[in-house]
Amino acid sequence: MKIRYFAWLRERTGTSEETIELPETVKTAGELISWLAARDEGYAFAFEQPETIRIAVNQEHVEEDHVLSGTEEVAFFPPMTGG
Amino acid sequence: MKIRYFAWLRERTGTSEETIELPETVKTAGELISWLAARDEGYAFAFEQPETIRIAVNQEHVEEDHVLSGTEEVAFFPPMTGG
Amino acid sequence: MSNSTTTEFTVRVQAEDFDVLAETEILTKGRKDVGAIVTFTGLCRDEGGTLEALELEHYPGMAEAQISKFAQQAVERWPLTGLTIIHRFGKIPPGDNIVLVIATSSHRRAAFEASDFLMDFLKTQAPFWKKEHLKETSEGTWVEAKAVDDADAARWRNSRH
Amino acid sequence: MSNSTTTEFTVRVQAEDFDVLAETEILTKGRKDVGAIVTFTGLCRDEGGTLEALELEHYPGMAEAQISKFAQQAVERWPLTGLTIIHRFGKIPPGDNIVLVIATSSHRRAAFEASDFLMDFLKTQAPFWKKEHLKETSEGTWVEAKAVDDADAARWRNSRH
Repeated sequence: MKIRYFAWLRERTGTSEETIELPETVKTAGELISWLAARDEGYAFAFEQPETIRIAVNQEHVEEDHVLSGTEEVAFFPPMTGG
Repeated sequence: MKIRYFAWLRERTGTSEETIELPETVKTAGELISWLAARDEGYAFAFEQPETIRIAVNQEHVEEDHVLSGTEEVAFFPPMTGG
Repeated sequence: MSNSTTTEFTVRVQAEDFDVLAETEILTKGRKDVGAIVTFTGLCRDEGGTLEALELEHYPGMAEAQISKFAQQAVERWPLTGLTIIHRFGKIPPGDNIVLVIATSSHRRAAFEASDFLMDFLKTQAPFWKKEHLKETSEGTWVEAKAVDDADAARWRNSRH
Repeated sequence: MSNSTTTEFTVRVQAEDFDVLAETEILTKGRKDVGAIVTFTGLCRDEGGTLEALELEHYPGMAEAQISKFAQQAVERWPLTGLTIIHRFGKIPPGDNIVLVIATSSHRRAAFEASDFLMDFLKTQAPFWKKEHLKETSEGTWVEAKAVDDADAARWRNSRH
Protein backbone atom coordinates (compact mmCIF):
# COMPACT_ATOMS: atom_id res chain seq x y z
CA MET A 1 0.00 0.00 0.00
CA LYS A 2 1.34 3.40 -1.00
CA ILE A 3 1.25 6.11 1.65
CA ARG A 4 1.79 9.80 0.90
CA TYR A 5 2.41 12.67 3.30
CA PHE A 6 2.01 16.37 2.57
CA ALA A 7 3.00 19.70 4.17
CA TRP A 8 4.04 19.35 7.82
CA LEU A 9 3.14 15.66 7.88
CA ARG A 10 5.75 15.15 5.16
CA GLU A 11 8.28 17.22 7.12
CA ARG A 12 7.65 15.54 10.47
CA THR A 13 7.71 11.99 9.11
CA GLY A 14 10.64 12.87 6.86
CA THR A 15 8.82 11.00 4.11
CA SER A 16 6.87 12.17 1.06
CA GLU A 17 5.80 8.69 0.08
CA GLU A 18 6.48 5.08 1.01
CA THR A 19 5.09 1.62 0.35
CA ILE A 20 4.09 -0.50 3.34
CA GLU A 21 2.68 -3.95 3.96
CA LEU A 22 -0.57 -3.38 5.84
CA PRO A 23 -0.60 -5.47 9.07
CA GLU A 24 -3.65 -7.68 9.42
CA THR A 25 -4.69 -5.87 12.59
CA VAL A 26 -5.07 -2.54 10.73
CA LYS A 27 -8.49 -2.33 9.12
CA THR A 28 -9.39 1.37 9.01
CA ALA A 29 -7.65 4.65 8.15
CA GLY A 30 -7.81 5.59 11.85
CA GLU A 31 -6.09 2.34 12.85
CA LEU A 32 -3.41 3.04 10.24
CA ILE A 33 -2.77 6.42 11.89
CA SER A 34 -2.31 4.72 15.29
CA TRP A 35 -0.01 2.13 13.77
CA LEU A 36 2.12 4.74 11.97
CA ALA A 37 2.28 6.97 15.07
CA ALA A 38 3.85 4.07 17.01
CA ARG A 39 6.74 3.73 14.53
CA ASP A 40 9.15 6.39 15.80
CA GLU A 41 9.36 9.89 17.22
CA GLY A 42 8.92 11.65 13.87
CA TYR A 43 5.74 9.72 13.07
CA ALA A 44 4.51 10.18 16.63
CA PHE A 45 5.01 13.96 16.26
CA ALA A 46 3.32 13.97 12.84
CA PHE A 47 0.23 12.17 14.13
CA GLU A 48 0.12 13.63 17.67
CA GLN A 49 -3.23 15.32 16.97
CA PRO A 50 -5.01 12.79 14.74
CA GLU A 51 -8.26 14.78 14.86
CA THR A 52 -6.62 17.59 12.83
CA ILE A 53 -5.34 15.27 10.10
CA ARG A 54 -7.18 14.85 6.82
CA ILE A 55 -7.17 11.50 5.05
CA ALA A 56 -7.55 10.73 1.34
CA VAL A 57 -7.92 7.26 -0.10
CA ASN A 58 -7.38 7.00 -3.83
CA GLN A 59 -7.43 10.80 -3.91
CA GLU A 60 -10.87 11.11 -2.32
CA HIS A 61 -11.46 12.56 1.15
CA VAL A 62 -12.46 9.87 3.67
CA GLU A 63 -13.08 9.70 7.43
CA GLU A 64 -11.13 7.75 10.08
CA ASP A 65 -13.55 4.83 9.96
CA HIS A 66 -12.94 4.23 6.25
CA VAL A 67 -12.07 0.55 5.73
CA LEU A 68 -8.84 0.15 3.78
CA SER A 69 -8.39 -2.40 1.03
CA GLY A 70 -4.97 -3.73 0.06
CA THR A 71 -4.59 -1.84 -3.18
CA GLU A 72 -5.25 1.71 -2.12
CA GLU A 73 -3.17 4.86 -2.09
CA VAL A 74 -3.60 6.57 1.27
CA ALA A 75 -2.56 10.20 1.86
CA PHE A 76 -2.32 12.16 5.11
CA PHE A 77 -2.23 15.94 5.26
CA PRO A 78 -3.19 18.98 7.34
CA PRO A 79 -6.33 21.03 6.68
CA MET A 80 -5.99 22.53 3.22
CA THR A 81 -5.04 26.16 2.63
CA GLY A 82 -5.37 26.63 -1.11
CA GLY A 83 -7.03 29.41 -3.06
CA MET B 1 -38.04 75.29 -12.86
CA LYS B 2 -36.23 72.92 -15.19
CA ILE B 3 -37.96 69.65 -15.94
CA ARG B 4 -36.24 66.66 -17.59
CA TYR B 5 -37.74 63.52 -19.04
CA PHE B 6 -35.94 60.30 -19.81
CA ALA B 7 -36.61 57.11 -21.79
CA TRP B 8 -40.28 56.58 -22.63
CA LEU B 9 -41.31 59.63 -20.63
CA ARG B 10 -39.14 61.69 -22.99
CA GLU B 11 -40.65 59.95 -26.01
CA ARG B 12 -44.27 60.26 -24.86
CA THR B 13 -44.01 63.91 -23.82
CA GLY B 14 -41.92 64.66 -26.91
CA THR B 15 -39.66 66.67 -24.61
CA SER B 16 -36.23 65.98 -23.16
CA GLU B 17 -36.19 69.15 -21.07
CA GLU B 18 -38.19 72.29 -20.58
CA THR B 19 -38.44 75.21 -18.20
CA ILE B 20 -41.78 75.92 -16.56
CA GLU B 21 -43.24 78.43 -14.16
CA LEU B 22 -44.52 76.40 -11.24
CA PRO B 23 -48.20 77.28 -10.55
CA GLU B 24 -48.88 78.30 -6.97
CA THR B 25 -51.26 75.38 -6.51
CA VAL B 26 -48.50 72.86 -7.20
CA LYS B 27 -46.55 72.14 -4.02
CA THR B 28 -45.28 68.55 -4.30
CA ALA B 29 -43.68 66.36 -6.98
CA GLY B 30 -46.90 64.34 -7.11
CA GLU B 31 -48.97 67.47 -7.73
CA LEU B 32 -46.55 68.42 -10.51
CA ILE B 33 -47.21 65.03 -12.15
CA SER B 34 -50.98 65.65 -12.04
CA TRP B 35 -50.53 69.17 -13.45
CA LEU B 36 -48.26 67.97 -16.28
CA ALA B 37 -50.58 65.04 -17.10
CA ALA B 38 -53.41 67.52 -17.68
CA ARG B 39 -51.46 69.43 -20.34
CA ASP B 40 -52.12 67.35 -23.44
CA GLU B 41 -52.51 63.80 -24.72
CA GLY B 42 -48.77 63.10 -24.87
CA TYR B 43 -48.26 64.19 -21.26
CA ALA B 44 -51.38 62.30 -20.18
CA PHE B 45 -49.98 59.15 -21.84
CA ALA B 46 -46.54 59.69 -20.26
CA PHE B 47 -47.99 60.01 -16.76
CA GLU B 48 -50.91 57.59 -17.06
CA GLN B 49 -49.44 55.29 -14.41
CA PRO B 50 -47.85 57.74 -11.96
CA GLU B 51 -47.04 54.96 -9.48
CA THR B 52 -44.47 53.52 -11.92
CA ILE B 53 -42.69 56.82 -12.44
CA ARG B 54 -39.49 57.69 -10.59
CA ILE B 55 -38.78 61.26 -9.57
CA ALA B 56 -35.45 62.99 -9.00
CA VAL B 57 -35.04 66.48 -7.57
CA ASN B 58 -31.62 68.02 -8.02
CA GLN B 59 -30.44 64.56 -9.16
CA GLU B 60 -31.52 62.79 -5.98
CA HIS B 61 -34.34 60.25 -5.84
CA VAL B 62 -37.43 61.61 -4.04
CA GLU B 63 -40.99 60.43 -3.37
CA GLU B 64 -44.26 61.93 -4.61
CA ASP B 65 -44.76 63.90 -1.40
CA HIS B 66 -41.47 65.77 -1.82
CA VAL B 67 -42.14 69.52 -1.52
CA LEU B 68 -40.71 71.43 -4.46
CA SER B 69 -38.91 74.73 -4.13
CA GLY B 70 -38.71 77.21 -6.98
CA THR B 71 -35.12 76.61 -7.96
CA GLU B 72 -35.01 72.89 -8.41
CA GLU B 73 -34.34 70.63 -11.37
CA VAL B 74 -36.98 67.94 -11.47
CA ALA B 75 -36.61 64.77 -13.56
CA PHE B 76 -39.14 62.06 -14.38
CA PHE B 77 -38.19 58.63 -15.63
CA PRO B 78 -39.19 54.95 -15.65
CA PRO B 79 -37.64 52.38 -13.31
CA MET B 80 -33.96 52.20 -14.13
CA THR B 81 -32.44 49.36 -16.16
CA GLY B 82 -28.72 49.98 -15.99
CA GLY B 83 -25.88 47.60 -15.31
CA MET C 1 -3.28 50.50 5.89
CA SER C 2 -5.18 52.95 8.10
CA ASN C 3 -8.89 52.90 8.83
CA SER C 4 -8.98 56.66 9.10
CA THR C 5 -8.41 57.18 5.39
CA THR C 6 -11.13 55.95 3.08
CA THR C 7 -10.08 54.15 -0.07
CA GLU C 8 -10.41 56.28 -3.18
CA PHE C 9 -12.48 55.05 -6.06
CA THR C 10 -12.89 55.83 -9.74
CA VAL C 11 -16.28 56.30 -11.40
CA ARG C 12 -16.64 56.99 -15.11
CA VAL C 13 -19.70 57.25 -17.35
CA GLN C 14 -18.61 57.23 -20.97
CA ALA C 15 -19.55 56.32 -24.54
CA GLU C 16 -16.16 54.70 -25.26
CA ASP C 17 -15.28 51.10 -24.54
CA PHE C 18 -13.07 50.25 -21.55
CA ASP C 19 -9.99 48.07 -21.15
CA VAL C 20 -10.42 45.62 -18.26
CA LEU C 21 -6.72 44.73 -18.11
CA ALA C 22 -5.54 48.35 -18.10
CA GLU C 23 -8.09 49.30 -15.43
CA THR C 24 -7.06 46.33 -13.29
CA GLU C 25 -3.38 47.24 -13.54
CA ILE C 26 -4.10 50.77 -12.29
CA LEU C 27 -5.45 49.20 -9.07
CA THR C 28 -2.63 46.70 -8.55
CA LYS C 29 0.53 48.19 -10.03
CA GLY C 30 3.34 48.72 -7.55
CA ARG C 31 1.40 47.43 -4.55
CA LYS C 32 1.71 44.09 -2.84
CA ASP C 33 -1.14 44.27 -0.33
CA VAL C 34 -3.81 43.17 -2.81
CA GLY C 35 -4.82 39.56 -2.21
CA ALA C 36 -8.01 39.47 -4.28
CA ILE C 37 -9.25 41.07 -7.48
CA VAL C 38 -12.85 40.62 -8.55
CA THR C 39 -13.86 42.01 -11.92
CA PHE C 40 -17.40 42.06 -13.18
CA THR C 41 -17.92 42.80 -16.86
CA GLY C 42 -21.45 43.17 -18.19
CA LEU C 43 -21.86 42.68 -21.93
CA CYS C 44 -24.59 43.13 -24.50
CA ARG C 45 -26.17 39.76 -25.38
CA ASP C 46 -27.63 39.13 -28.82
CA GLU C 47 -30.79 37.47 -27.39
CA GLY C 48 -30.58 34.43 -29.61
CA GLY C 49 -29.49 36.47 -32.62
CA THR C 50 -32.52 38.77 -32.58
CA LEU C 51 -30.83 41.89 -31.19
CA GLU C 52 -29.33 44.54 -33.45
CA ALA C 53 -28.09 46.76 -30.61
CA LEU C 54 -28.89 48.10 -27.16
CA GLU C 55 -29.28 51.83 -26.75
CA LEU C 56 -28.35 53.10 -23.33
CA GLU C 57 -29.80 56.43 -22.28
CA HIS C 58 -28.57 58.05 -19.07
CA TYR C 59 -29.09 61.12 -16.92
CA PRO C 60 -25.75 62.96 -17.18
CA GLY C 61 -24.56 64.17 -13.82
CA MET C 62 -27.02 62.13 -11.80
CA ALA C 63 -25.56 58.89 -13.22
CA GLU C 64 -22.06 59.75 -11.98
CA ALA C 65 -23.44 61.05 -8.66
CA GLN C 66 -25.53 57.95 -7.96
CA ILE C 67 -22.74 55.54 -8.86
CA SER C 68 -20.31 57.54 -6.69
CA LYS C 69 -22.80 57.40 -3.81
CA PHE C 70 -22.87 53.59 -3.94
CA ALA C 71 -19.10 53.42 -4.46
CA GLN C 72 -18.70 55.48 -1.30
CA GLN C 73 -21.00 53.09 0.58
CA ALA C 74 -18.95 50.15 -0.68
CA VAL C 75 -15.57 51.53 0.44
CA GLU C 76 -17.07 52.32 3.86
CA ARG C 77 -18.67 48.89 4.21
CA TRP C 78 -15.83 46.66 2.95
CA PRO C 79 -12.06 46.90 3.44
CA LEU C 80 -11.21 47.52 -0.20
CA THR C 81 -7.80 48.55 -1.50
CA GLY C 82 -9.25 49.80 -4.79
CA LEU C 83 -12.51 50.24 -6.67
CA THR C 84 -13.28 51.23 -10.26
CA ILE C 85 -16.71 51.47 -11.87
CA ILE C 86 -17.25 52.31 -15.53
CA HIS C 87 -20.67 52.46 -17.19
CA ARG C 88 -21.11 53.07 -20.90
CA PHE C 89 -23.97 54.83 -22.67
CA GLY C 90 -25.02 55.10 -26.31
CA LYS C 91 -25.61 52.37 -28.88
CA ILE C 92 -23.91 49.09 -28.01
CA PRO C 93 -23.89 46.06 -30.34
CA PRO C 94 -24.03 42.44 -29.08
CA GLY C 95 -20.74 41.20 -27.67
CA ASP C 96 -19.63 44.68 -26.59
CA ASN C 97 -18.97 45.78 -23.02
CA ILE C 98 -21.58 47.75 -21.06
CA VAL C 99 -20.37 47.98 -17.47
CA LEU C 100 -17.26 47.21 -15.45
CA VAL C 101 -16.77 46.89 -11.69
CA ILE C 102 -13.34 46.06 -10.28
CA ALA C 103 -12.95 45.63 -6.53
CA THR C 104 -9.60 44.80 -4.98
CA SER C 105 -8.96 43.88 -1.37
CA SER C 106 -6.67 41.95 0.91
CA HIS C 107 -9.49 39.46 1.36
CA ARG C 108 -11.65 37.66 -1.17
CA ARG C 109 -15.04 38.02 0.52
CA ALA C 110 -14.74 41.82 0.62
CA ALA C 111 -13.92 41.96 -3.10
CA PHE C 112 -16.75 39.57 -4.01
CA GLU C 113 -19.37 41.24 -1.86
CA ALA C 114 -18.50 44.80 -2.85
CA SER C 115 -18.68 44.07 -6.59
CA ASP C 116 -21.89 42.05 -6.17
CA PHE C 117 -23.44 44.89 -4.10
CA LEU C 118 -22.44 47.51 -6.66
CA MET C 119 -23.91 45.60 -9.59
CA ASP C 120 -27.21 45.18 -7.73
CA PHE C 121 -27.42 48.93 -7.17
CA LEU C 122 -26.28 49.85 -10.67
CA LYS C 123 -29.14 47.69 -11.98
CA THR C 124 -31.82 49.32 -9.90
CA GLN C 125 -30.66 52.76 -8.72
CA ALA C 126 -28.38 54.28 -11.36
CA PRO C 127 -30.27 56.40 -13.94
CA PHE C 128 -29.70 54.35 -17.09
CA TRP C 129 -32.38 52.98 -19.39
CA LYS C 130 -31.93 50.29 -22.02
CA LYS C 131 -33.77 50.22 -25.31
CA GLU C 132 -33.61 47.09 -27.42
CA HIS C 133 -33.33 47.50 -31.16
CA LEU C 134 -34.27 44.20 -32.77
CA LYS C 135 -33.13 43.15 -36.24
CA GLU C 136 -36.68 42.44 -37.43
CA THR C 137 -38.42 45.63 -36.34
CA SER C 138 -37.53 49.23 -36.95
CA GLU C 139 -38.81 50.57 -33.63
CA GLY C 140 -36.99 49.95 -30.37
CA THR C 141 -38.54 48.66 -27.15
CA TRP C 142 -37.64 49.88 -23.67
CA VAL C 143 -36.39 47.12 -21.42
CA GLU C 144 -38.64 46.71 -18.38
CA ALA C 145 -37.19 46.69 -14.88
CA LYS C 146 -37.19 43.23 -13.30
CA ALA C 147 -38.56 42.46 -9.85
CA VAL C 148 -35.68 40.02 -9.34
CA ASP C 149 -33.21 42.91 -9.59
CA ASP C 150 -35.05 44.78 -6.84
CA ALA C 151 -34.98 41.62 -4.73
CA ASP C 152 -31.23 41.31 -5.32
CA ALA C 153 -30.67 44.90 -4.20
CA ALA C 154 -32.84 44.36 -1.11
CA ARG C 155 -30.48 41.59 0.08
CA TRP C 156 -27.96 44.20 1.21
CA ARG C 157 -30.31 46.00 3.59
CA ASN C 158 -30.47 43.18 6.15
CA SER C 159 -26.96 41.88 5.66
CA ARG C 160 -24.68 41.18 8.63
CA HIS C 161 -22.13 43.66 7.25
CA MET D 1 -28.60 26.92 -25.28
CA SER D 2 -29.82 23.45 -24.28
CA ASN D 3 -30.14 22.17 -20.73
CA SER D 4 -29.30 18.64 -21.80
CA THR D 5 -25.67 19.45 -22.51
CA THR D 6 -23.55 20.46 -19.55
CA THR D 7 -21.18 23.37 -20.02
CA GLU D 8 -17.57 22.30 -20.39
CA PHE D 9 -14.98 23.72 -18.04
CA THR D 10 -11.21 24.03 -17.92
CA VAL D 11 -9.15 23.13 -14.85
CA ARG D 12 -5.39 23.55 -14.75
CA VAL D 13 -2.87 23.10 -11.92
CA GLN D 14 0.44 24.56 -12.99
CA ALA D 15 3.67 26.20 -11.84
CA GLU D 16 3.54 28.89 -14.56
CA ASP D 17 1.70 32.19 -14.27
CA PHE D 18 -1.60 32.68 -16.10
CA ASP D 19 -2.93 35.43 -18.36
CA VAL D 20 -6.36 36.64 -17.18
CA LEU D 21 -7.12 38.47 -20.42
CA ALA D 22 -6.20 35.51 -22.67
CA GLU D 23 -8.20 33.09 -20.51
CA THR D 24 -11.20 35.44 -20.57
CA GLU D 25 -11.07 35.75 -24.35
CA ILE D 26 -11.16 31.97 -24.74
CA LEU D 27 -14.54 32.00 -22.94
CA THR D 28 -16.04 34.92 -24.86
CA LYS D 29 -14.53 34.94 -28.35
CA GLY D 30 -17.01 34.48 -31.16
CA ARG D 31 -20.05 34.17 -28.90
CA LYS D 32 -22.69 36.77 -28.14
CA ASP D 33 -24.74 35.00 -25.48
CA VAL D 34 -22.43 36.00 -22.61
CA GLY D 35 -23.94 38.78 -20.51
CA ALA D 36 -21.69 38.59 -17.48
CA ILE D 37 -18.05 37.77 -16.82
CA VAL D 38 -16.81 37.45 -13.25
CA THR D 39 -13.09 36.93 -12.75
CA PHE D 40 -11.52 36.25 -9.40
CA THR D 41 -7.75 36.55 -9.17
CA GLY D 42 -6.02 35.59 -5.93
CA LEU D 43 -2.56 37.09 -5.41
CA CYS D 44 0.28 36.68 -2.96
CA ARG D 45 0.29 39.54 -0.43
CA ASP D 46 3.53 40.73 1.15
CA GLU D 47 2.01 40.86 4.67
CA GLY D 48 3.21 44.37 5.40
CA GLY D 49 6.55 43.78 3.71
CA THR D 50 7.50 40.80 5.90
CA LEU D 51 6.92 38.04 3.32
CA GLU D 52 9.68 36.79 1.05
CA ALA D 53 7.51 34.26 -0.78
CA LEU D 54 4.70 31.75 -0.42
CA GLU D 55 5.46 28.14 -1.19
CA LEU D 56 2.47 26.18 -2.45
CA GLU D 57 2.59 22.43 -2.10
CA HIS D 58 -0.11 20.32 -3.74
CA TYR D 59 -1.19 16.73 -4.18
CA PRO D 60 -0.76 16.12 -7.92
CA GLY D 61 -3.71 14.33 -9.42
CA MET D 62 -5.98 14.84 -6.43
CA ALA D 63 -5.73 18.63 -6.83
CA GLU D 64 -7.02 18.48 -10.42
CA ALA D 65 -9.65 15.87 -9.49
CA GLN D 66 -11.01 17.86 -6.53
CA ILE D 67 -11.15 21.14 -8.46
CA SER D 68 -12.87 19.37 -11.36
CA LYS D 69 -15.41 17.88 -8.94
CA PHE D 70 -16.38 21.35 -7.70
CA ALA D 71 -16.31 22.77 -11.23
CA GLN D 72 -18.76 20.04 -12.25
CA GLN D 73 -21.01 20.94 -9.30
CA ALA D 74 -20.88 24.60 -10.35
CA VAL D 75 -21.89 23.99 -13.98
CA GLU D 76 -24.76 21.78 -12.78
CA ARG D 77 -25.92 24.32 -10.19
CA TRP D 78 -25.68 27.54 -12.21
CA PRO D 79 -26.46 28.28 -15.87
CA LEU D 80 -22.89 29.10 -16.90
CA THR D 81 -21.70 29.56 -20.46
CA GLY D 82 -18.05 29.02 -19.50
CA LEU D 83 -15.81 28.25 -16.53
CA THR D 84 -12.03 28.24 -16.13
CA ILE D 85 -10.08 27.52 -12.95
CA ILE D 86 -6.30 27.72 -12.72
CA HIS D 87 -4.34 27.12 -9.52
CA ARG D 88 -0.57 27.56 -9.33
CA PHE D 89 1.91 25.68 -7.15
CA GLY D 90 5.56 26.27 -6.26
CA LYS D 91 7.27 29.36 -4.88
CA ILE D 92 5.30 32.55 -5.47
CA PRO D 93 6.62 36.02 -4.57
CA PRO D 94 4.38 38.87 -3.30
CA GLY D 95 2.36 40.52 -6.05
CA ASP D 96 2.23 37.36 -8.17
CA ASN D 97 -0.90 35.46 -9.11
CA ILE D 98 -1.94 32.31 -7.23
CA VAL D 99 -5.40 31.36 -8.42
CA LEU D 100 -7.87 32.33 -11.14
CA VAL D 101 -11.58 31.61 -11.48
CA ILE D 102 -13.51 32.92 -14.47
CA ALA D 103 -17.23 32.26 -14.69
CA THR D 104 -19.31 33.51 -17.61
CA SER D 105 -23.07 33.41 -17.92
CA SER D 106 -26.04 35.12 -19.48
CA HIS D 107 -26.92 36.41 -16.03
CA ARG D 108 -24.81 38.18 -13.44
CA ARG D 109 -25.96 36.34 -10.30
CA ALA D 110 -24.98 32.97 -11.77
CA ALA D 111 -21.48 34.23 -12.62
CA PHE D 112 -21.02 35.86 -9.20
CA GLU D 113 -22.32 32.91 -7.20
CA ALA D 114 -20.42 30.25 -9.14
CA SER D 115 -17.07 32.01 -8.76
CA ASP D 116 -17.73 32.77 -5.08
CA PHE D 117 -18.71 29.12 -4.47
CA LEU D 118 -15.62 27.81 -6.25
CA MET D 119 -13.24 30.02 -4.28
CA ASP D 120 -14.79 28.87 -0.99
CA PHE D 121 -14.22 25.24 -1.96
CA LEU D 122 -10.73 25.82 -3.35
CA LYS D 123 -9.81 27.34 0.03
CA THR D 124 -11.05 24.43 2.11
CA GLN D 125 -11.29 21.29 -0.06
CA ALA D 126 -8.56 21.40 -2.70
CA PRO D 127 -5.30 19.74 -1.58
CA PHE D 128 -2.96 22.73 -1.52
CA TRP D 129 -0.90 23.91 1.44
CA LYS D 130 0.76 27.29 1.82
CA LYS D 131 4.06 27.82 3.57
CA GLU D 132 5.13 31.36 4.37
CA HIS D 133 8.78 32.23 3.96
CA LEU D 134 9.45 35.43 5.85
CA LYS D 135 12.32 37.79 5.09
CA GLU D 136 13.61 37.78 8.67
CA THR D 137 13.68 34.04 9.37
CA SER D 138 15.23 31.23 7.39
CA GLU D 139 12.60 28.62 8.19
CA GLY D 140 9.13 28.70 6.70
CA THR D 141 5.83 28.42 8.57
CA TRP D 142 2.80 26.49 7.37
CA VAL D 143 -0.28 28.67 7.05
CA GLU D 144 -3.07 27.44 9.33
CA ALA D 145 -6.54 26.81 7.99
CA LYS D 146 -9.06 29.44 9.05
CA ALA D 147 -12.43 28.69 10.61
CA VAL D 148 -13.91 31.57 8.62
CA ASP D 149 -13.07 29.74 5.38
CA ASP D 150 -14.96 26.66 6.58
CA ALA D 151 -17.89 28.89 7.50
CA ASP D 152 -17.80 30.45 4.03
CA ALA D 153 -17.87 27.01 2.39
CA ALA D 154 -20.75 25.92 4.65
CA ARG D 155 -22.91 28.76 3.27
CA TRP D 156 -23.50 26.78 0.08
CA ARG D 157 -25.04 23.75 1.77
CA ASN D 158 -28.25 25.48 2.83
CA SER D 159 -28.52 27.88 -0.08
CA ARG D 160 -31.75 28.29 -1.99
CA HIS D 161 -30.04 27.22 -5.22
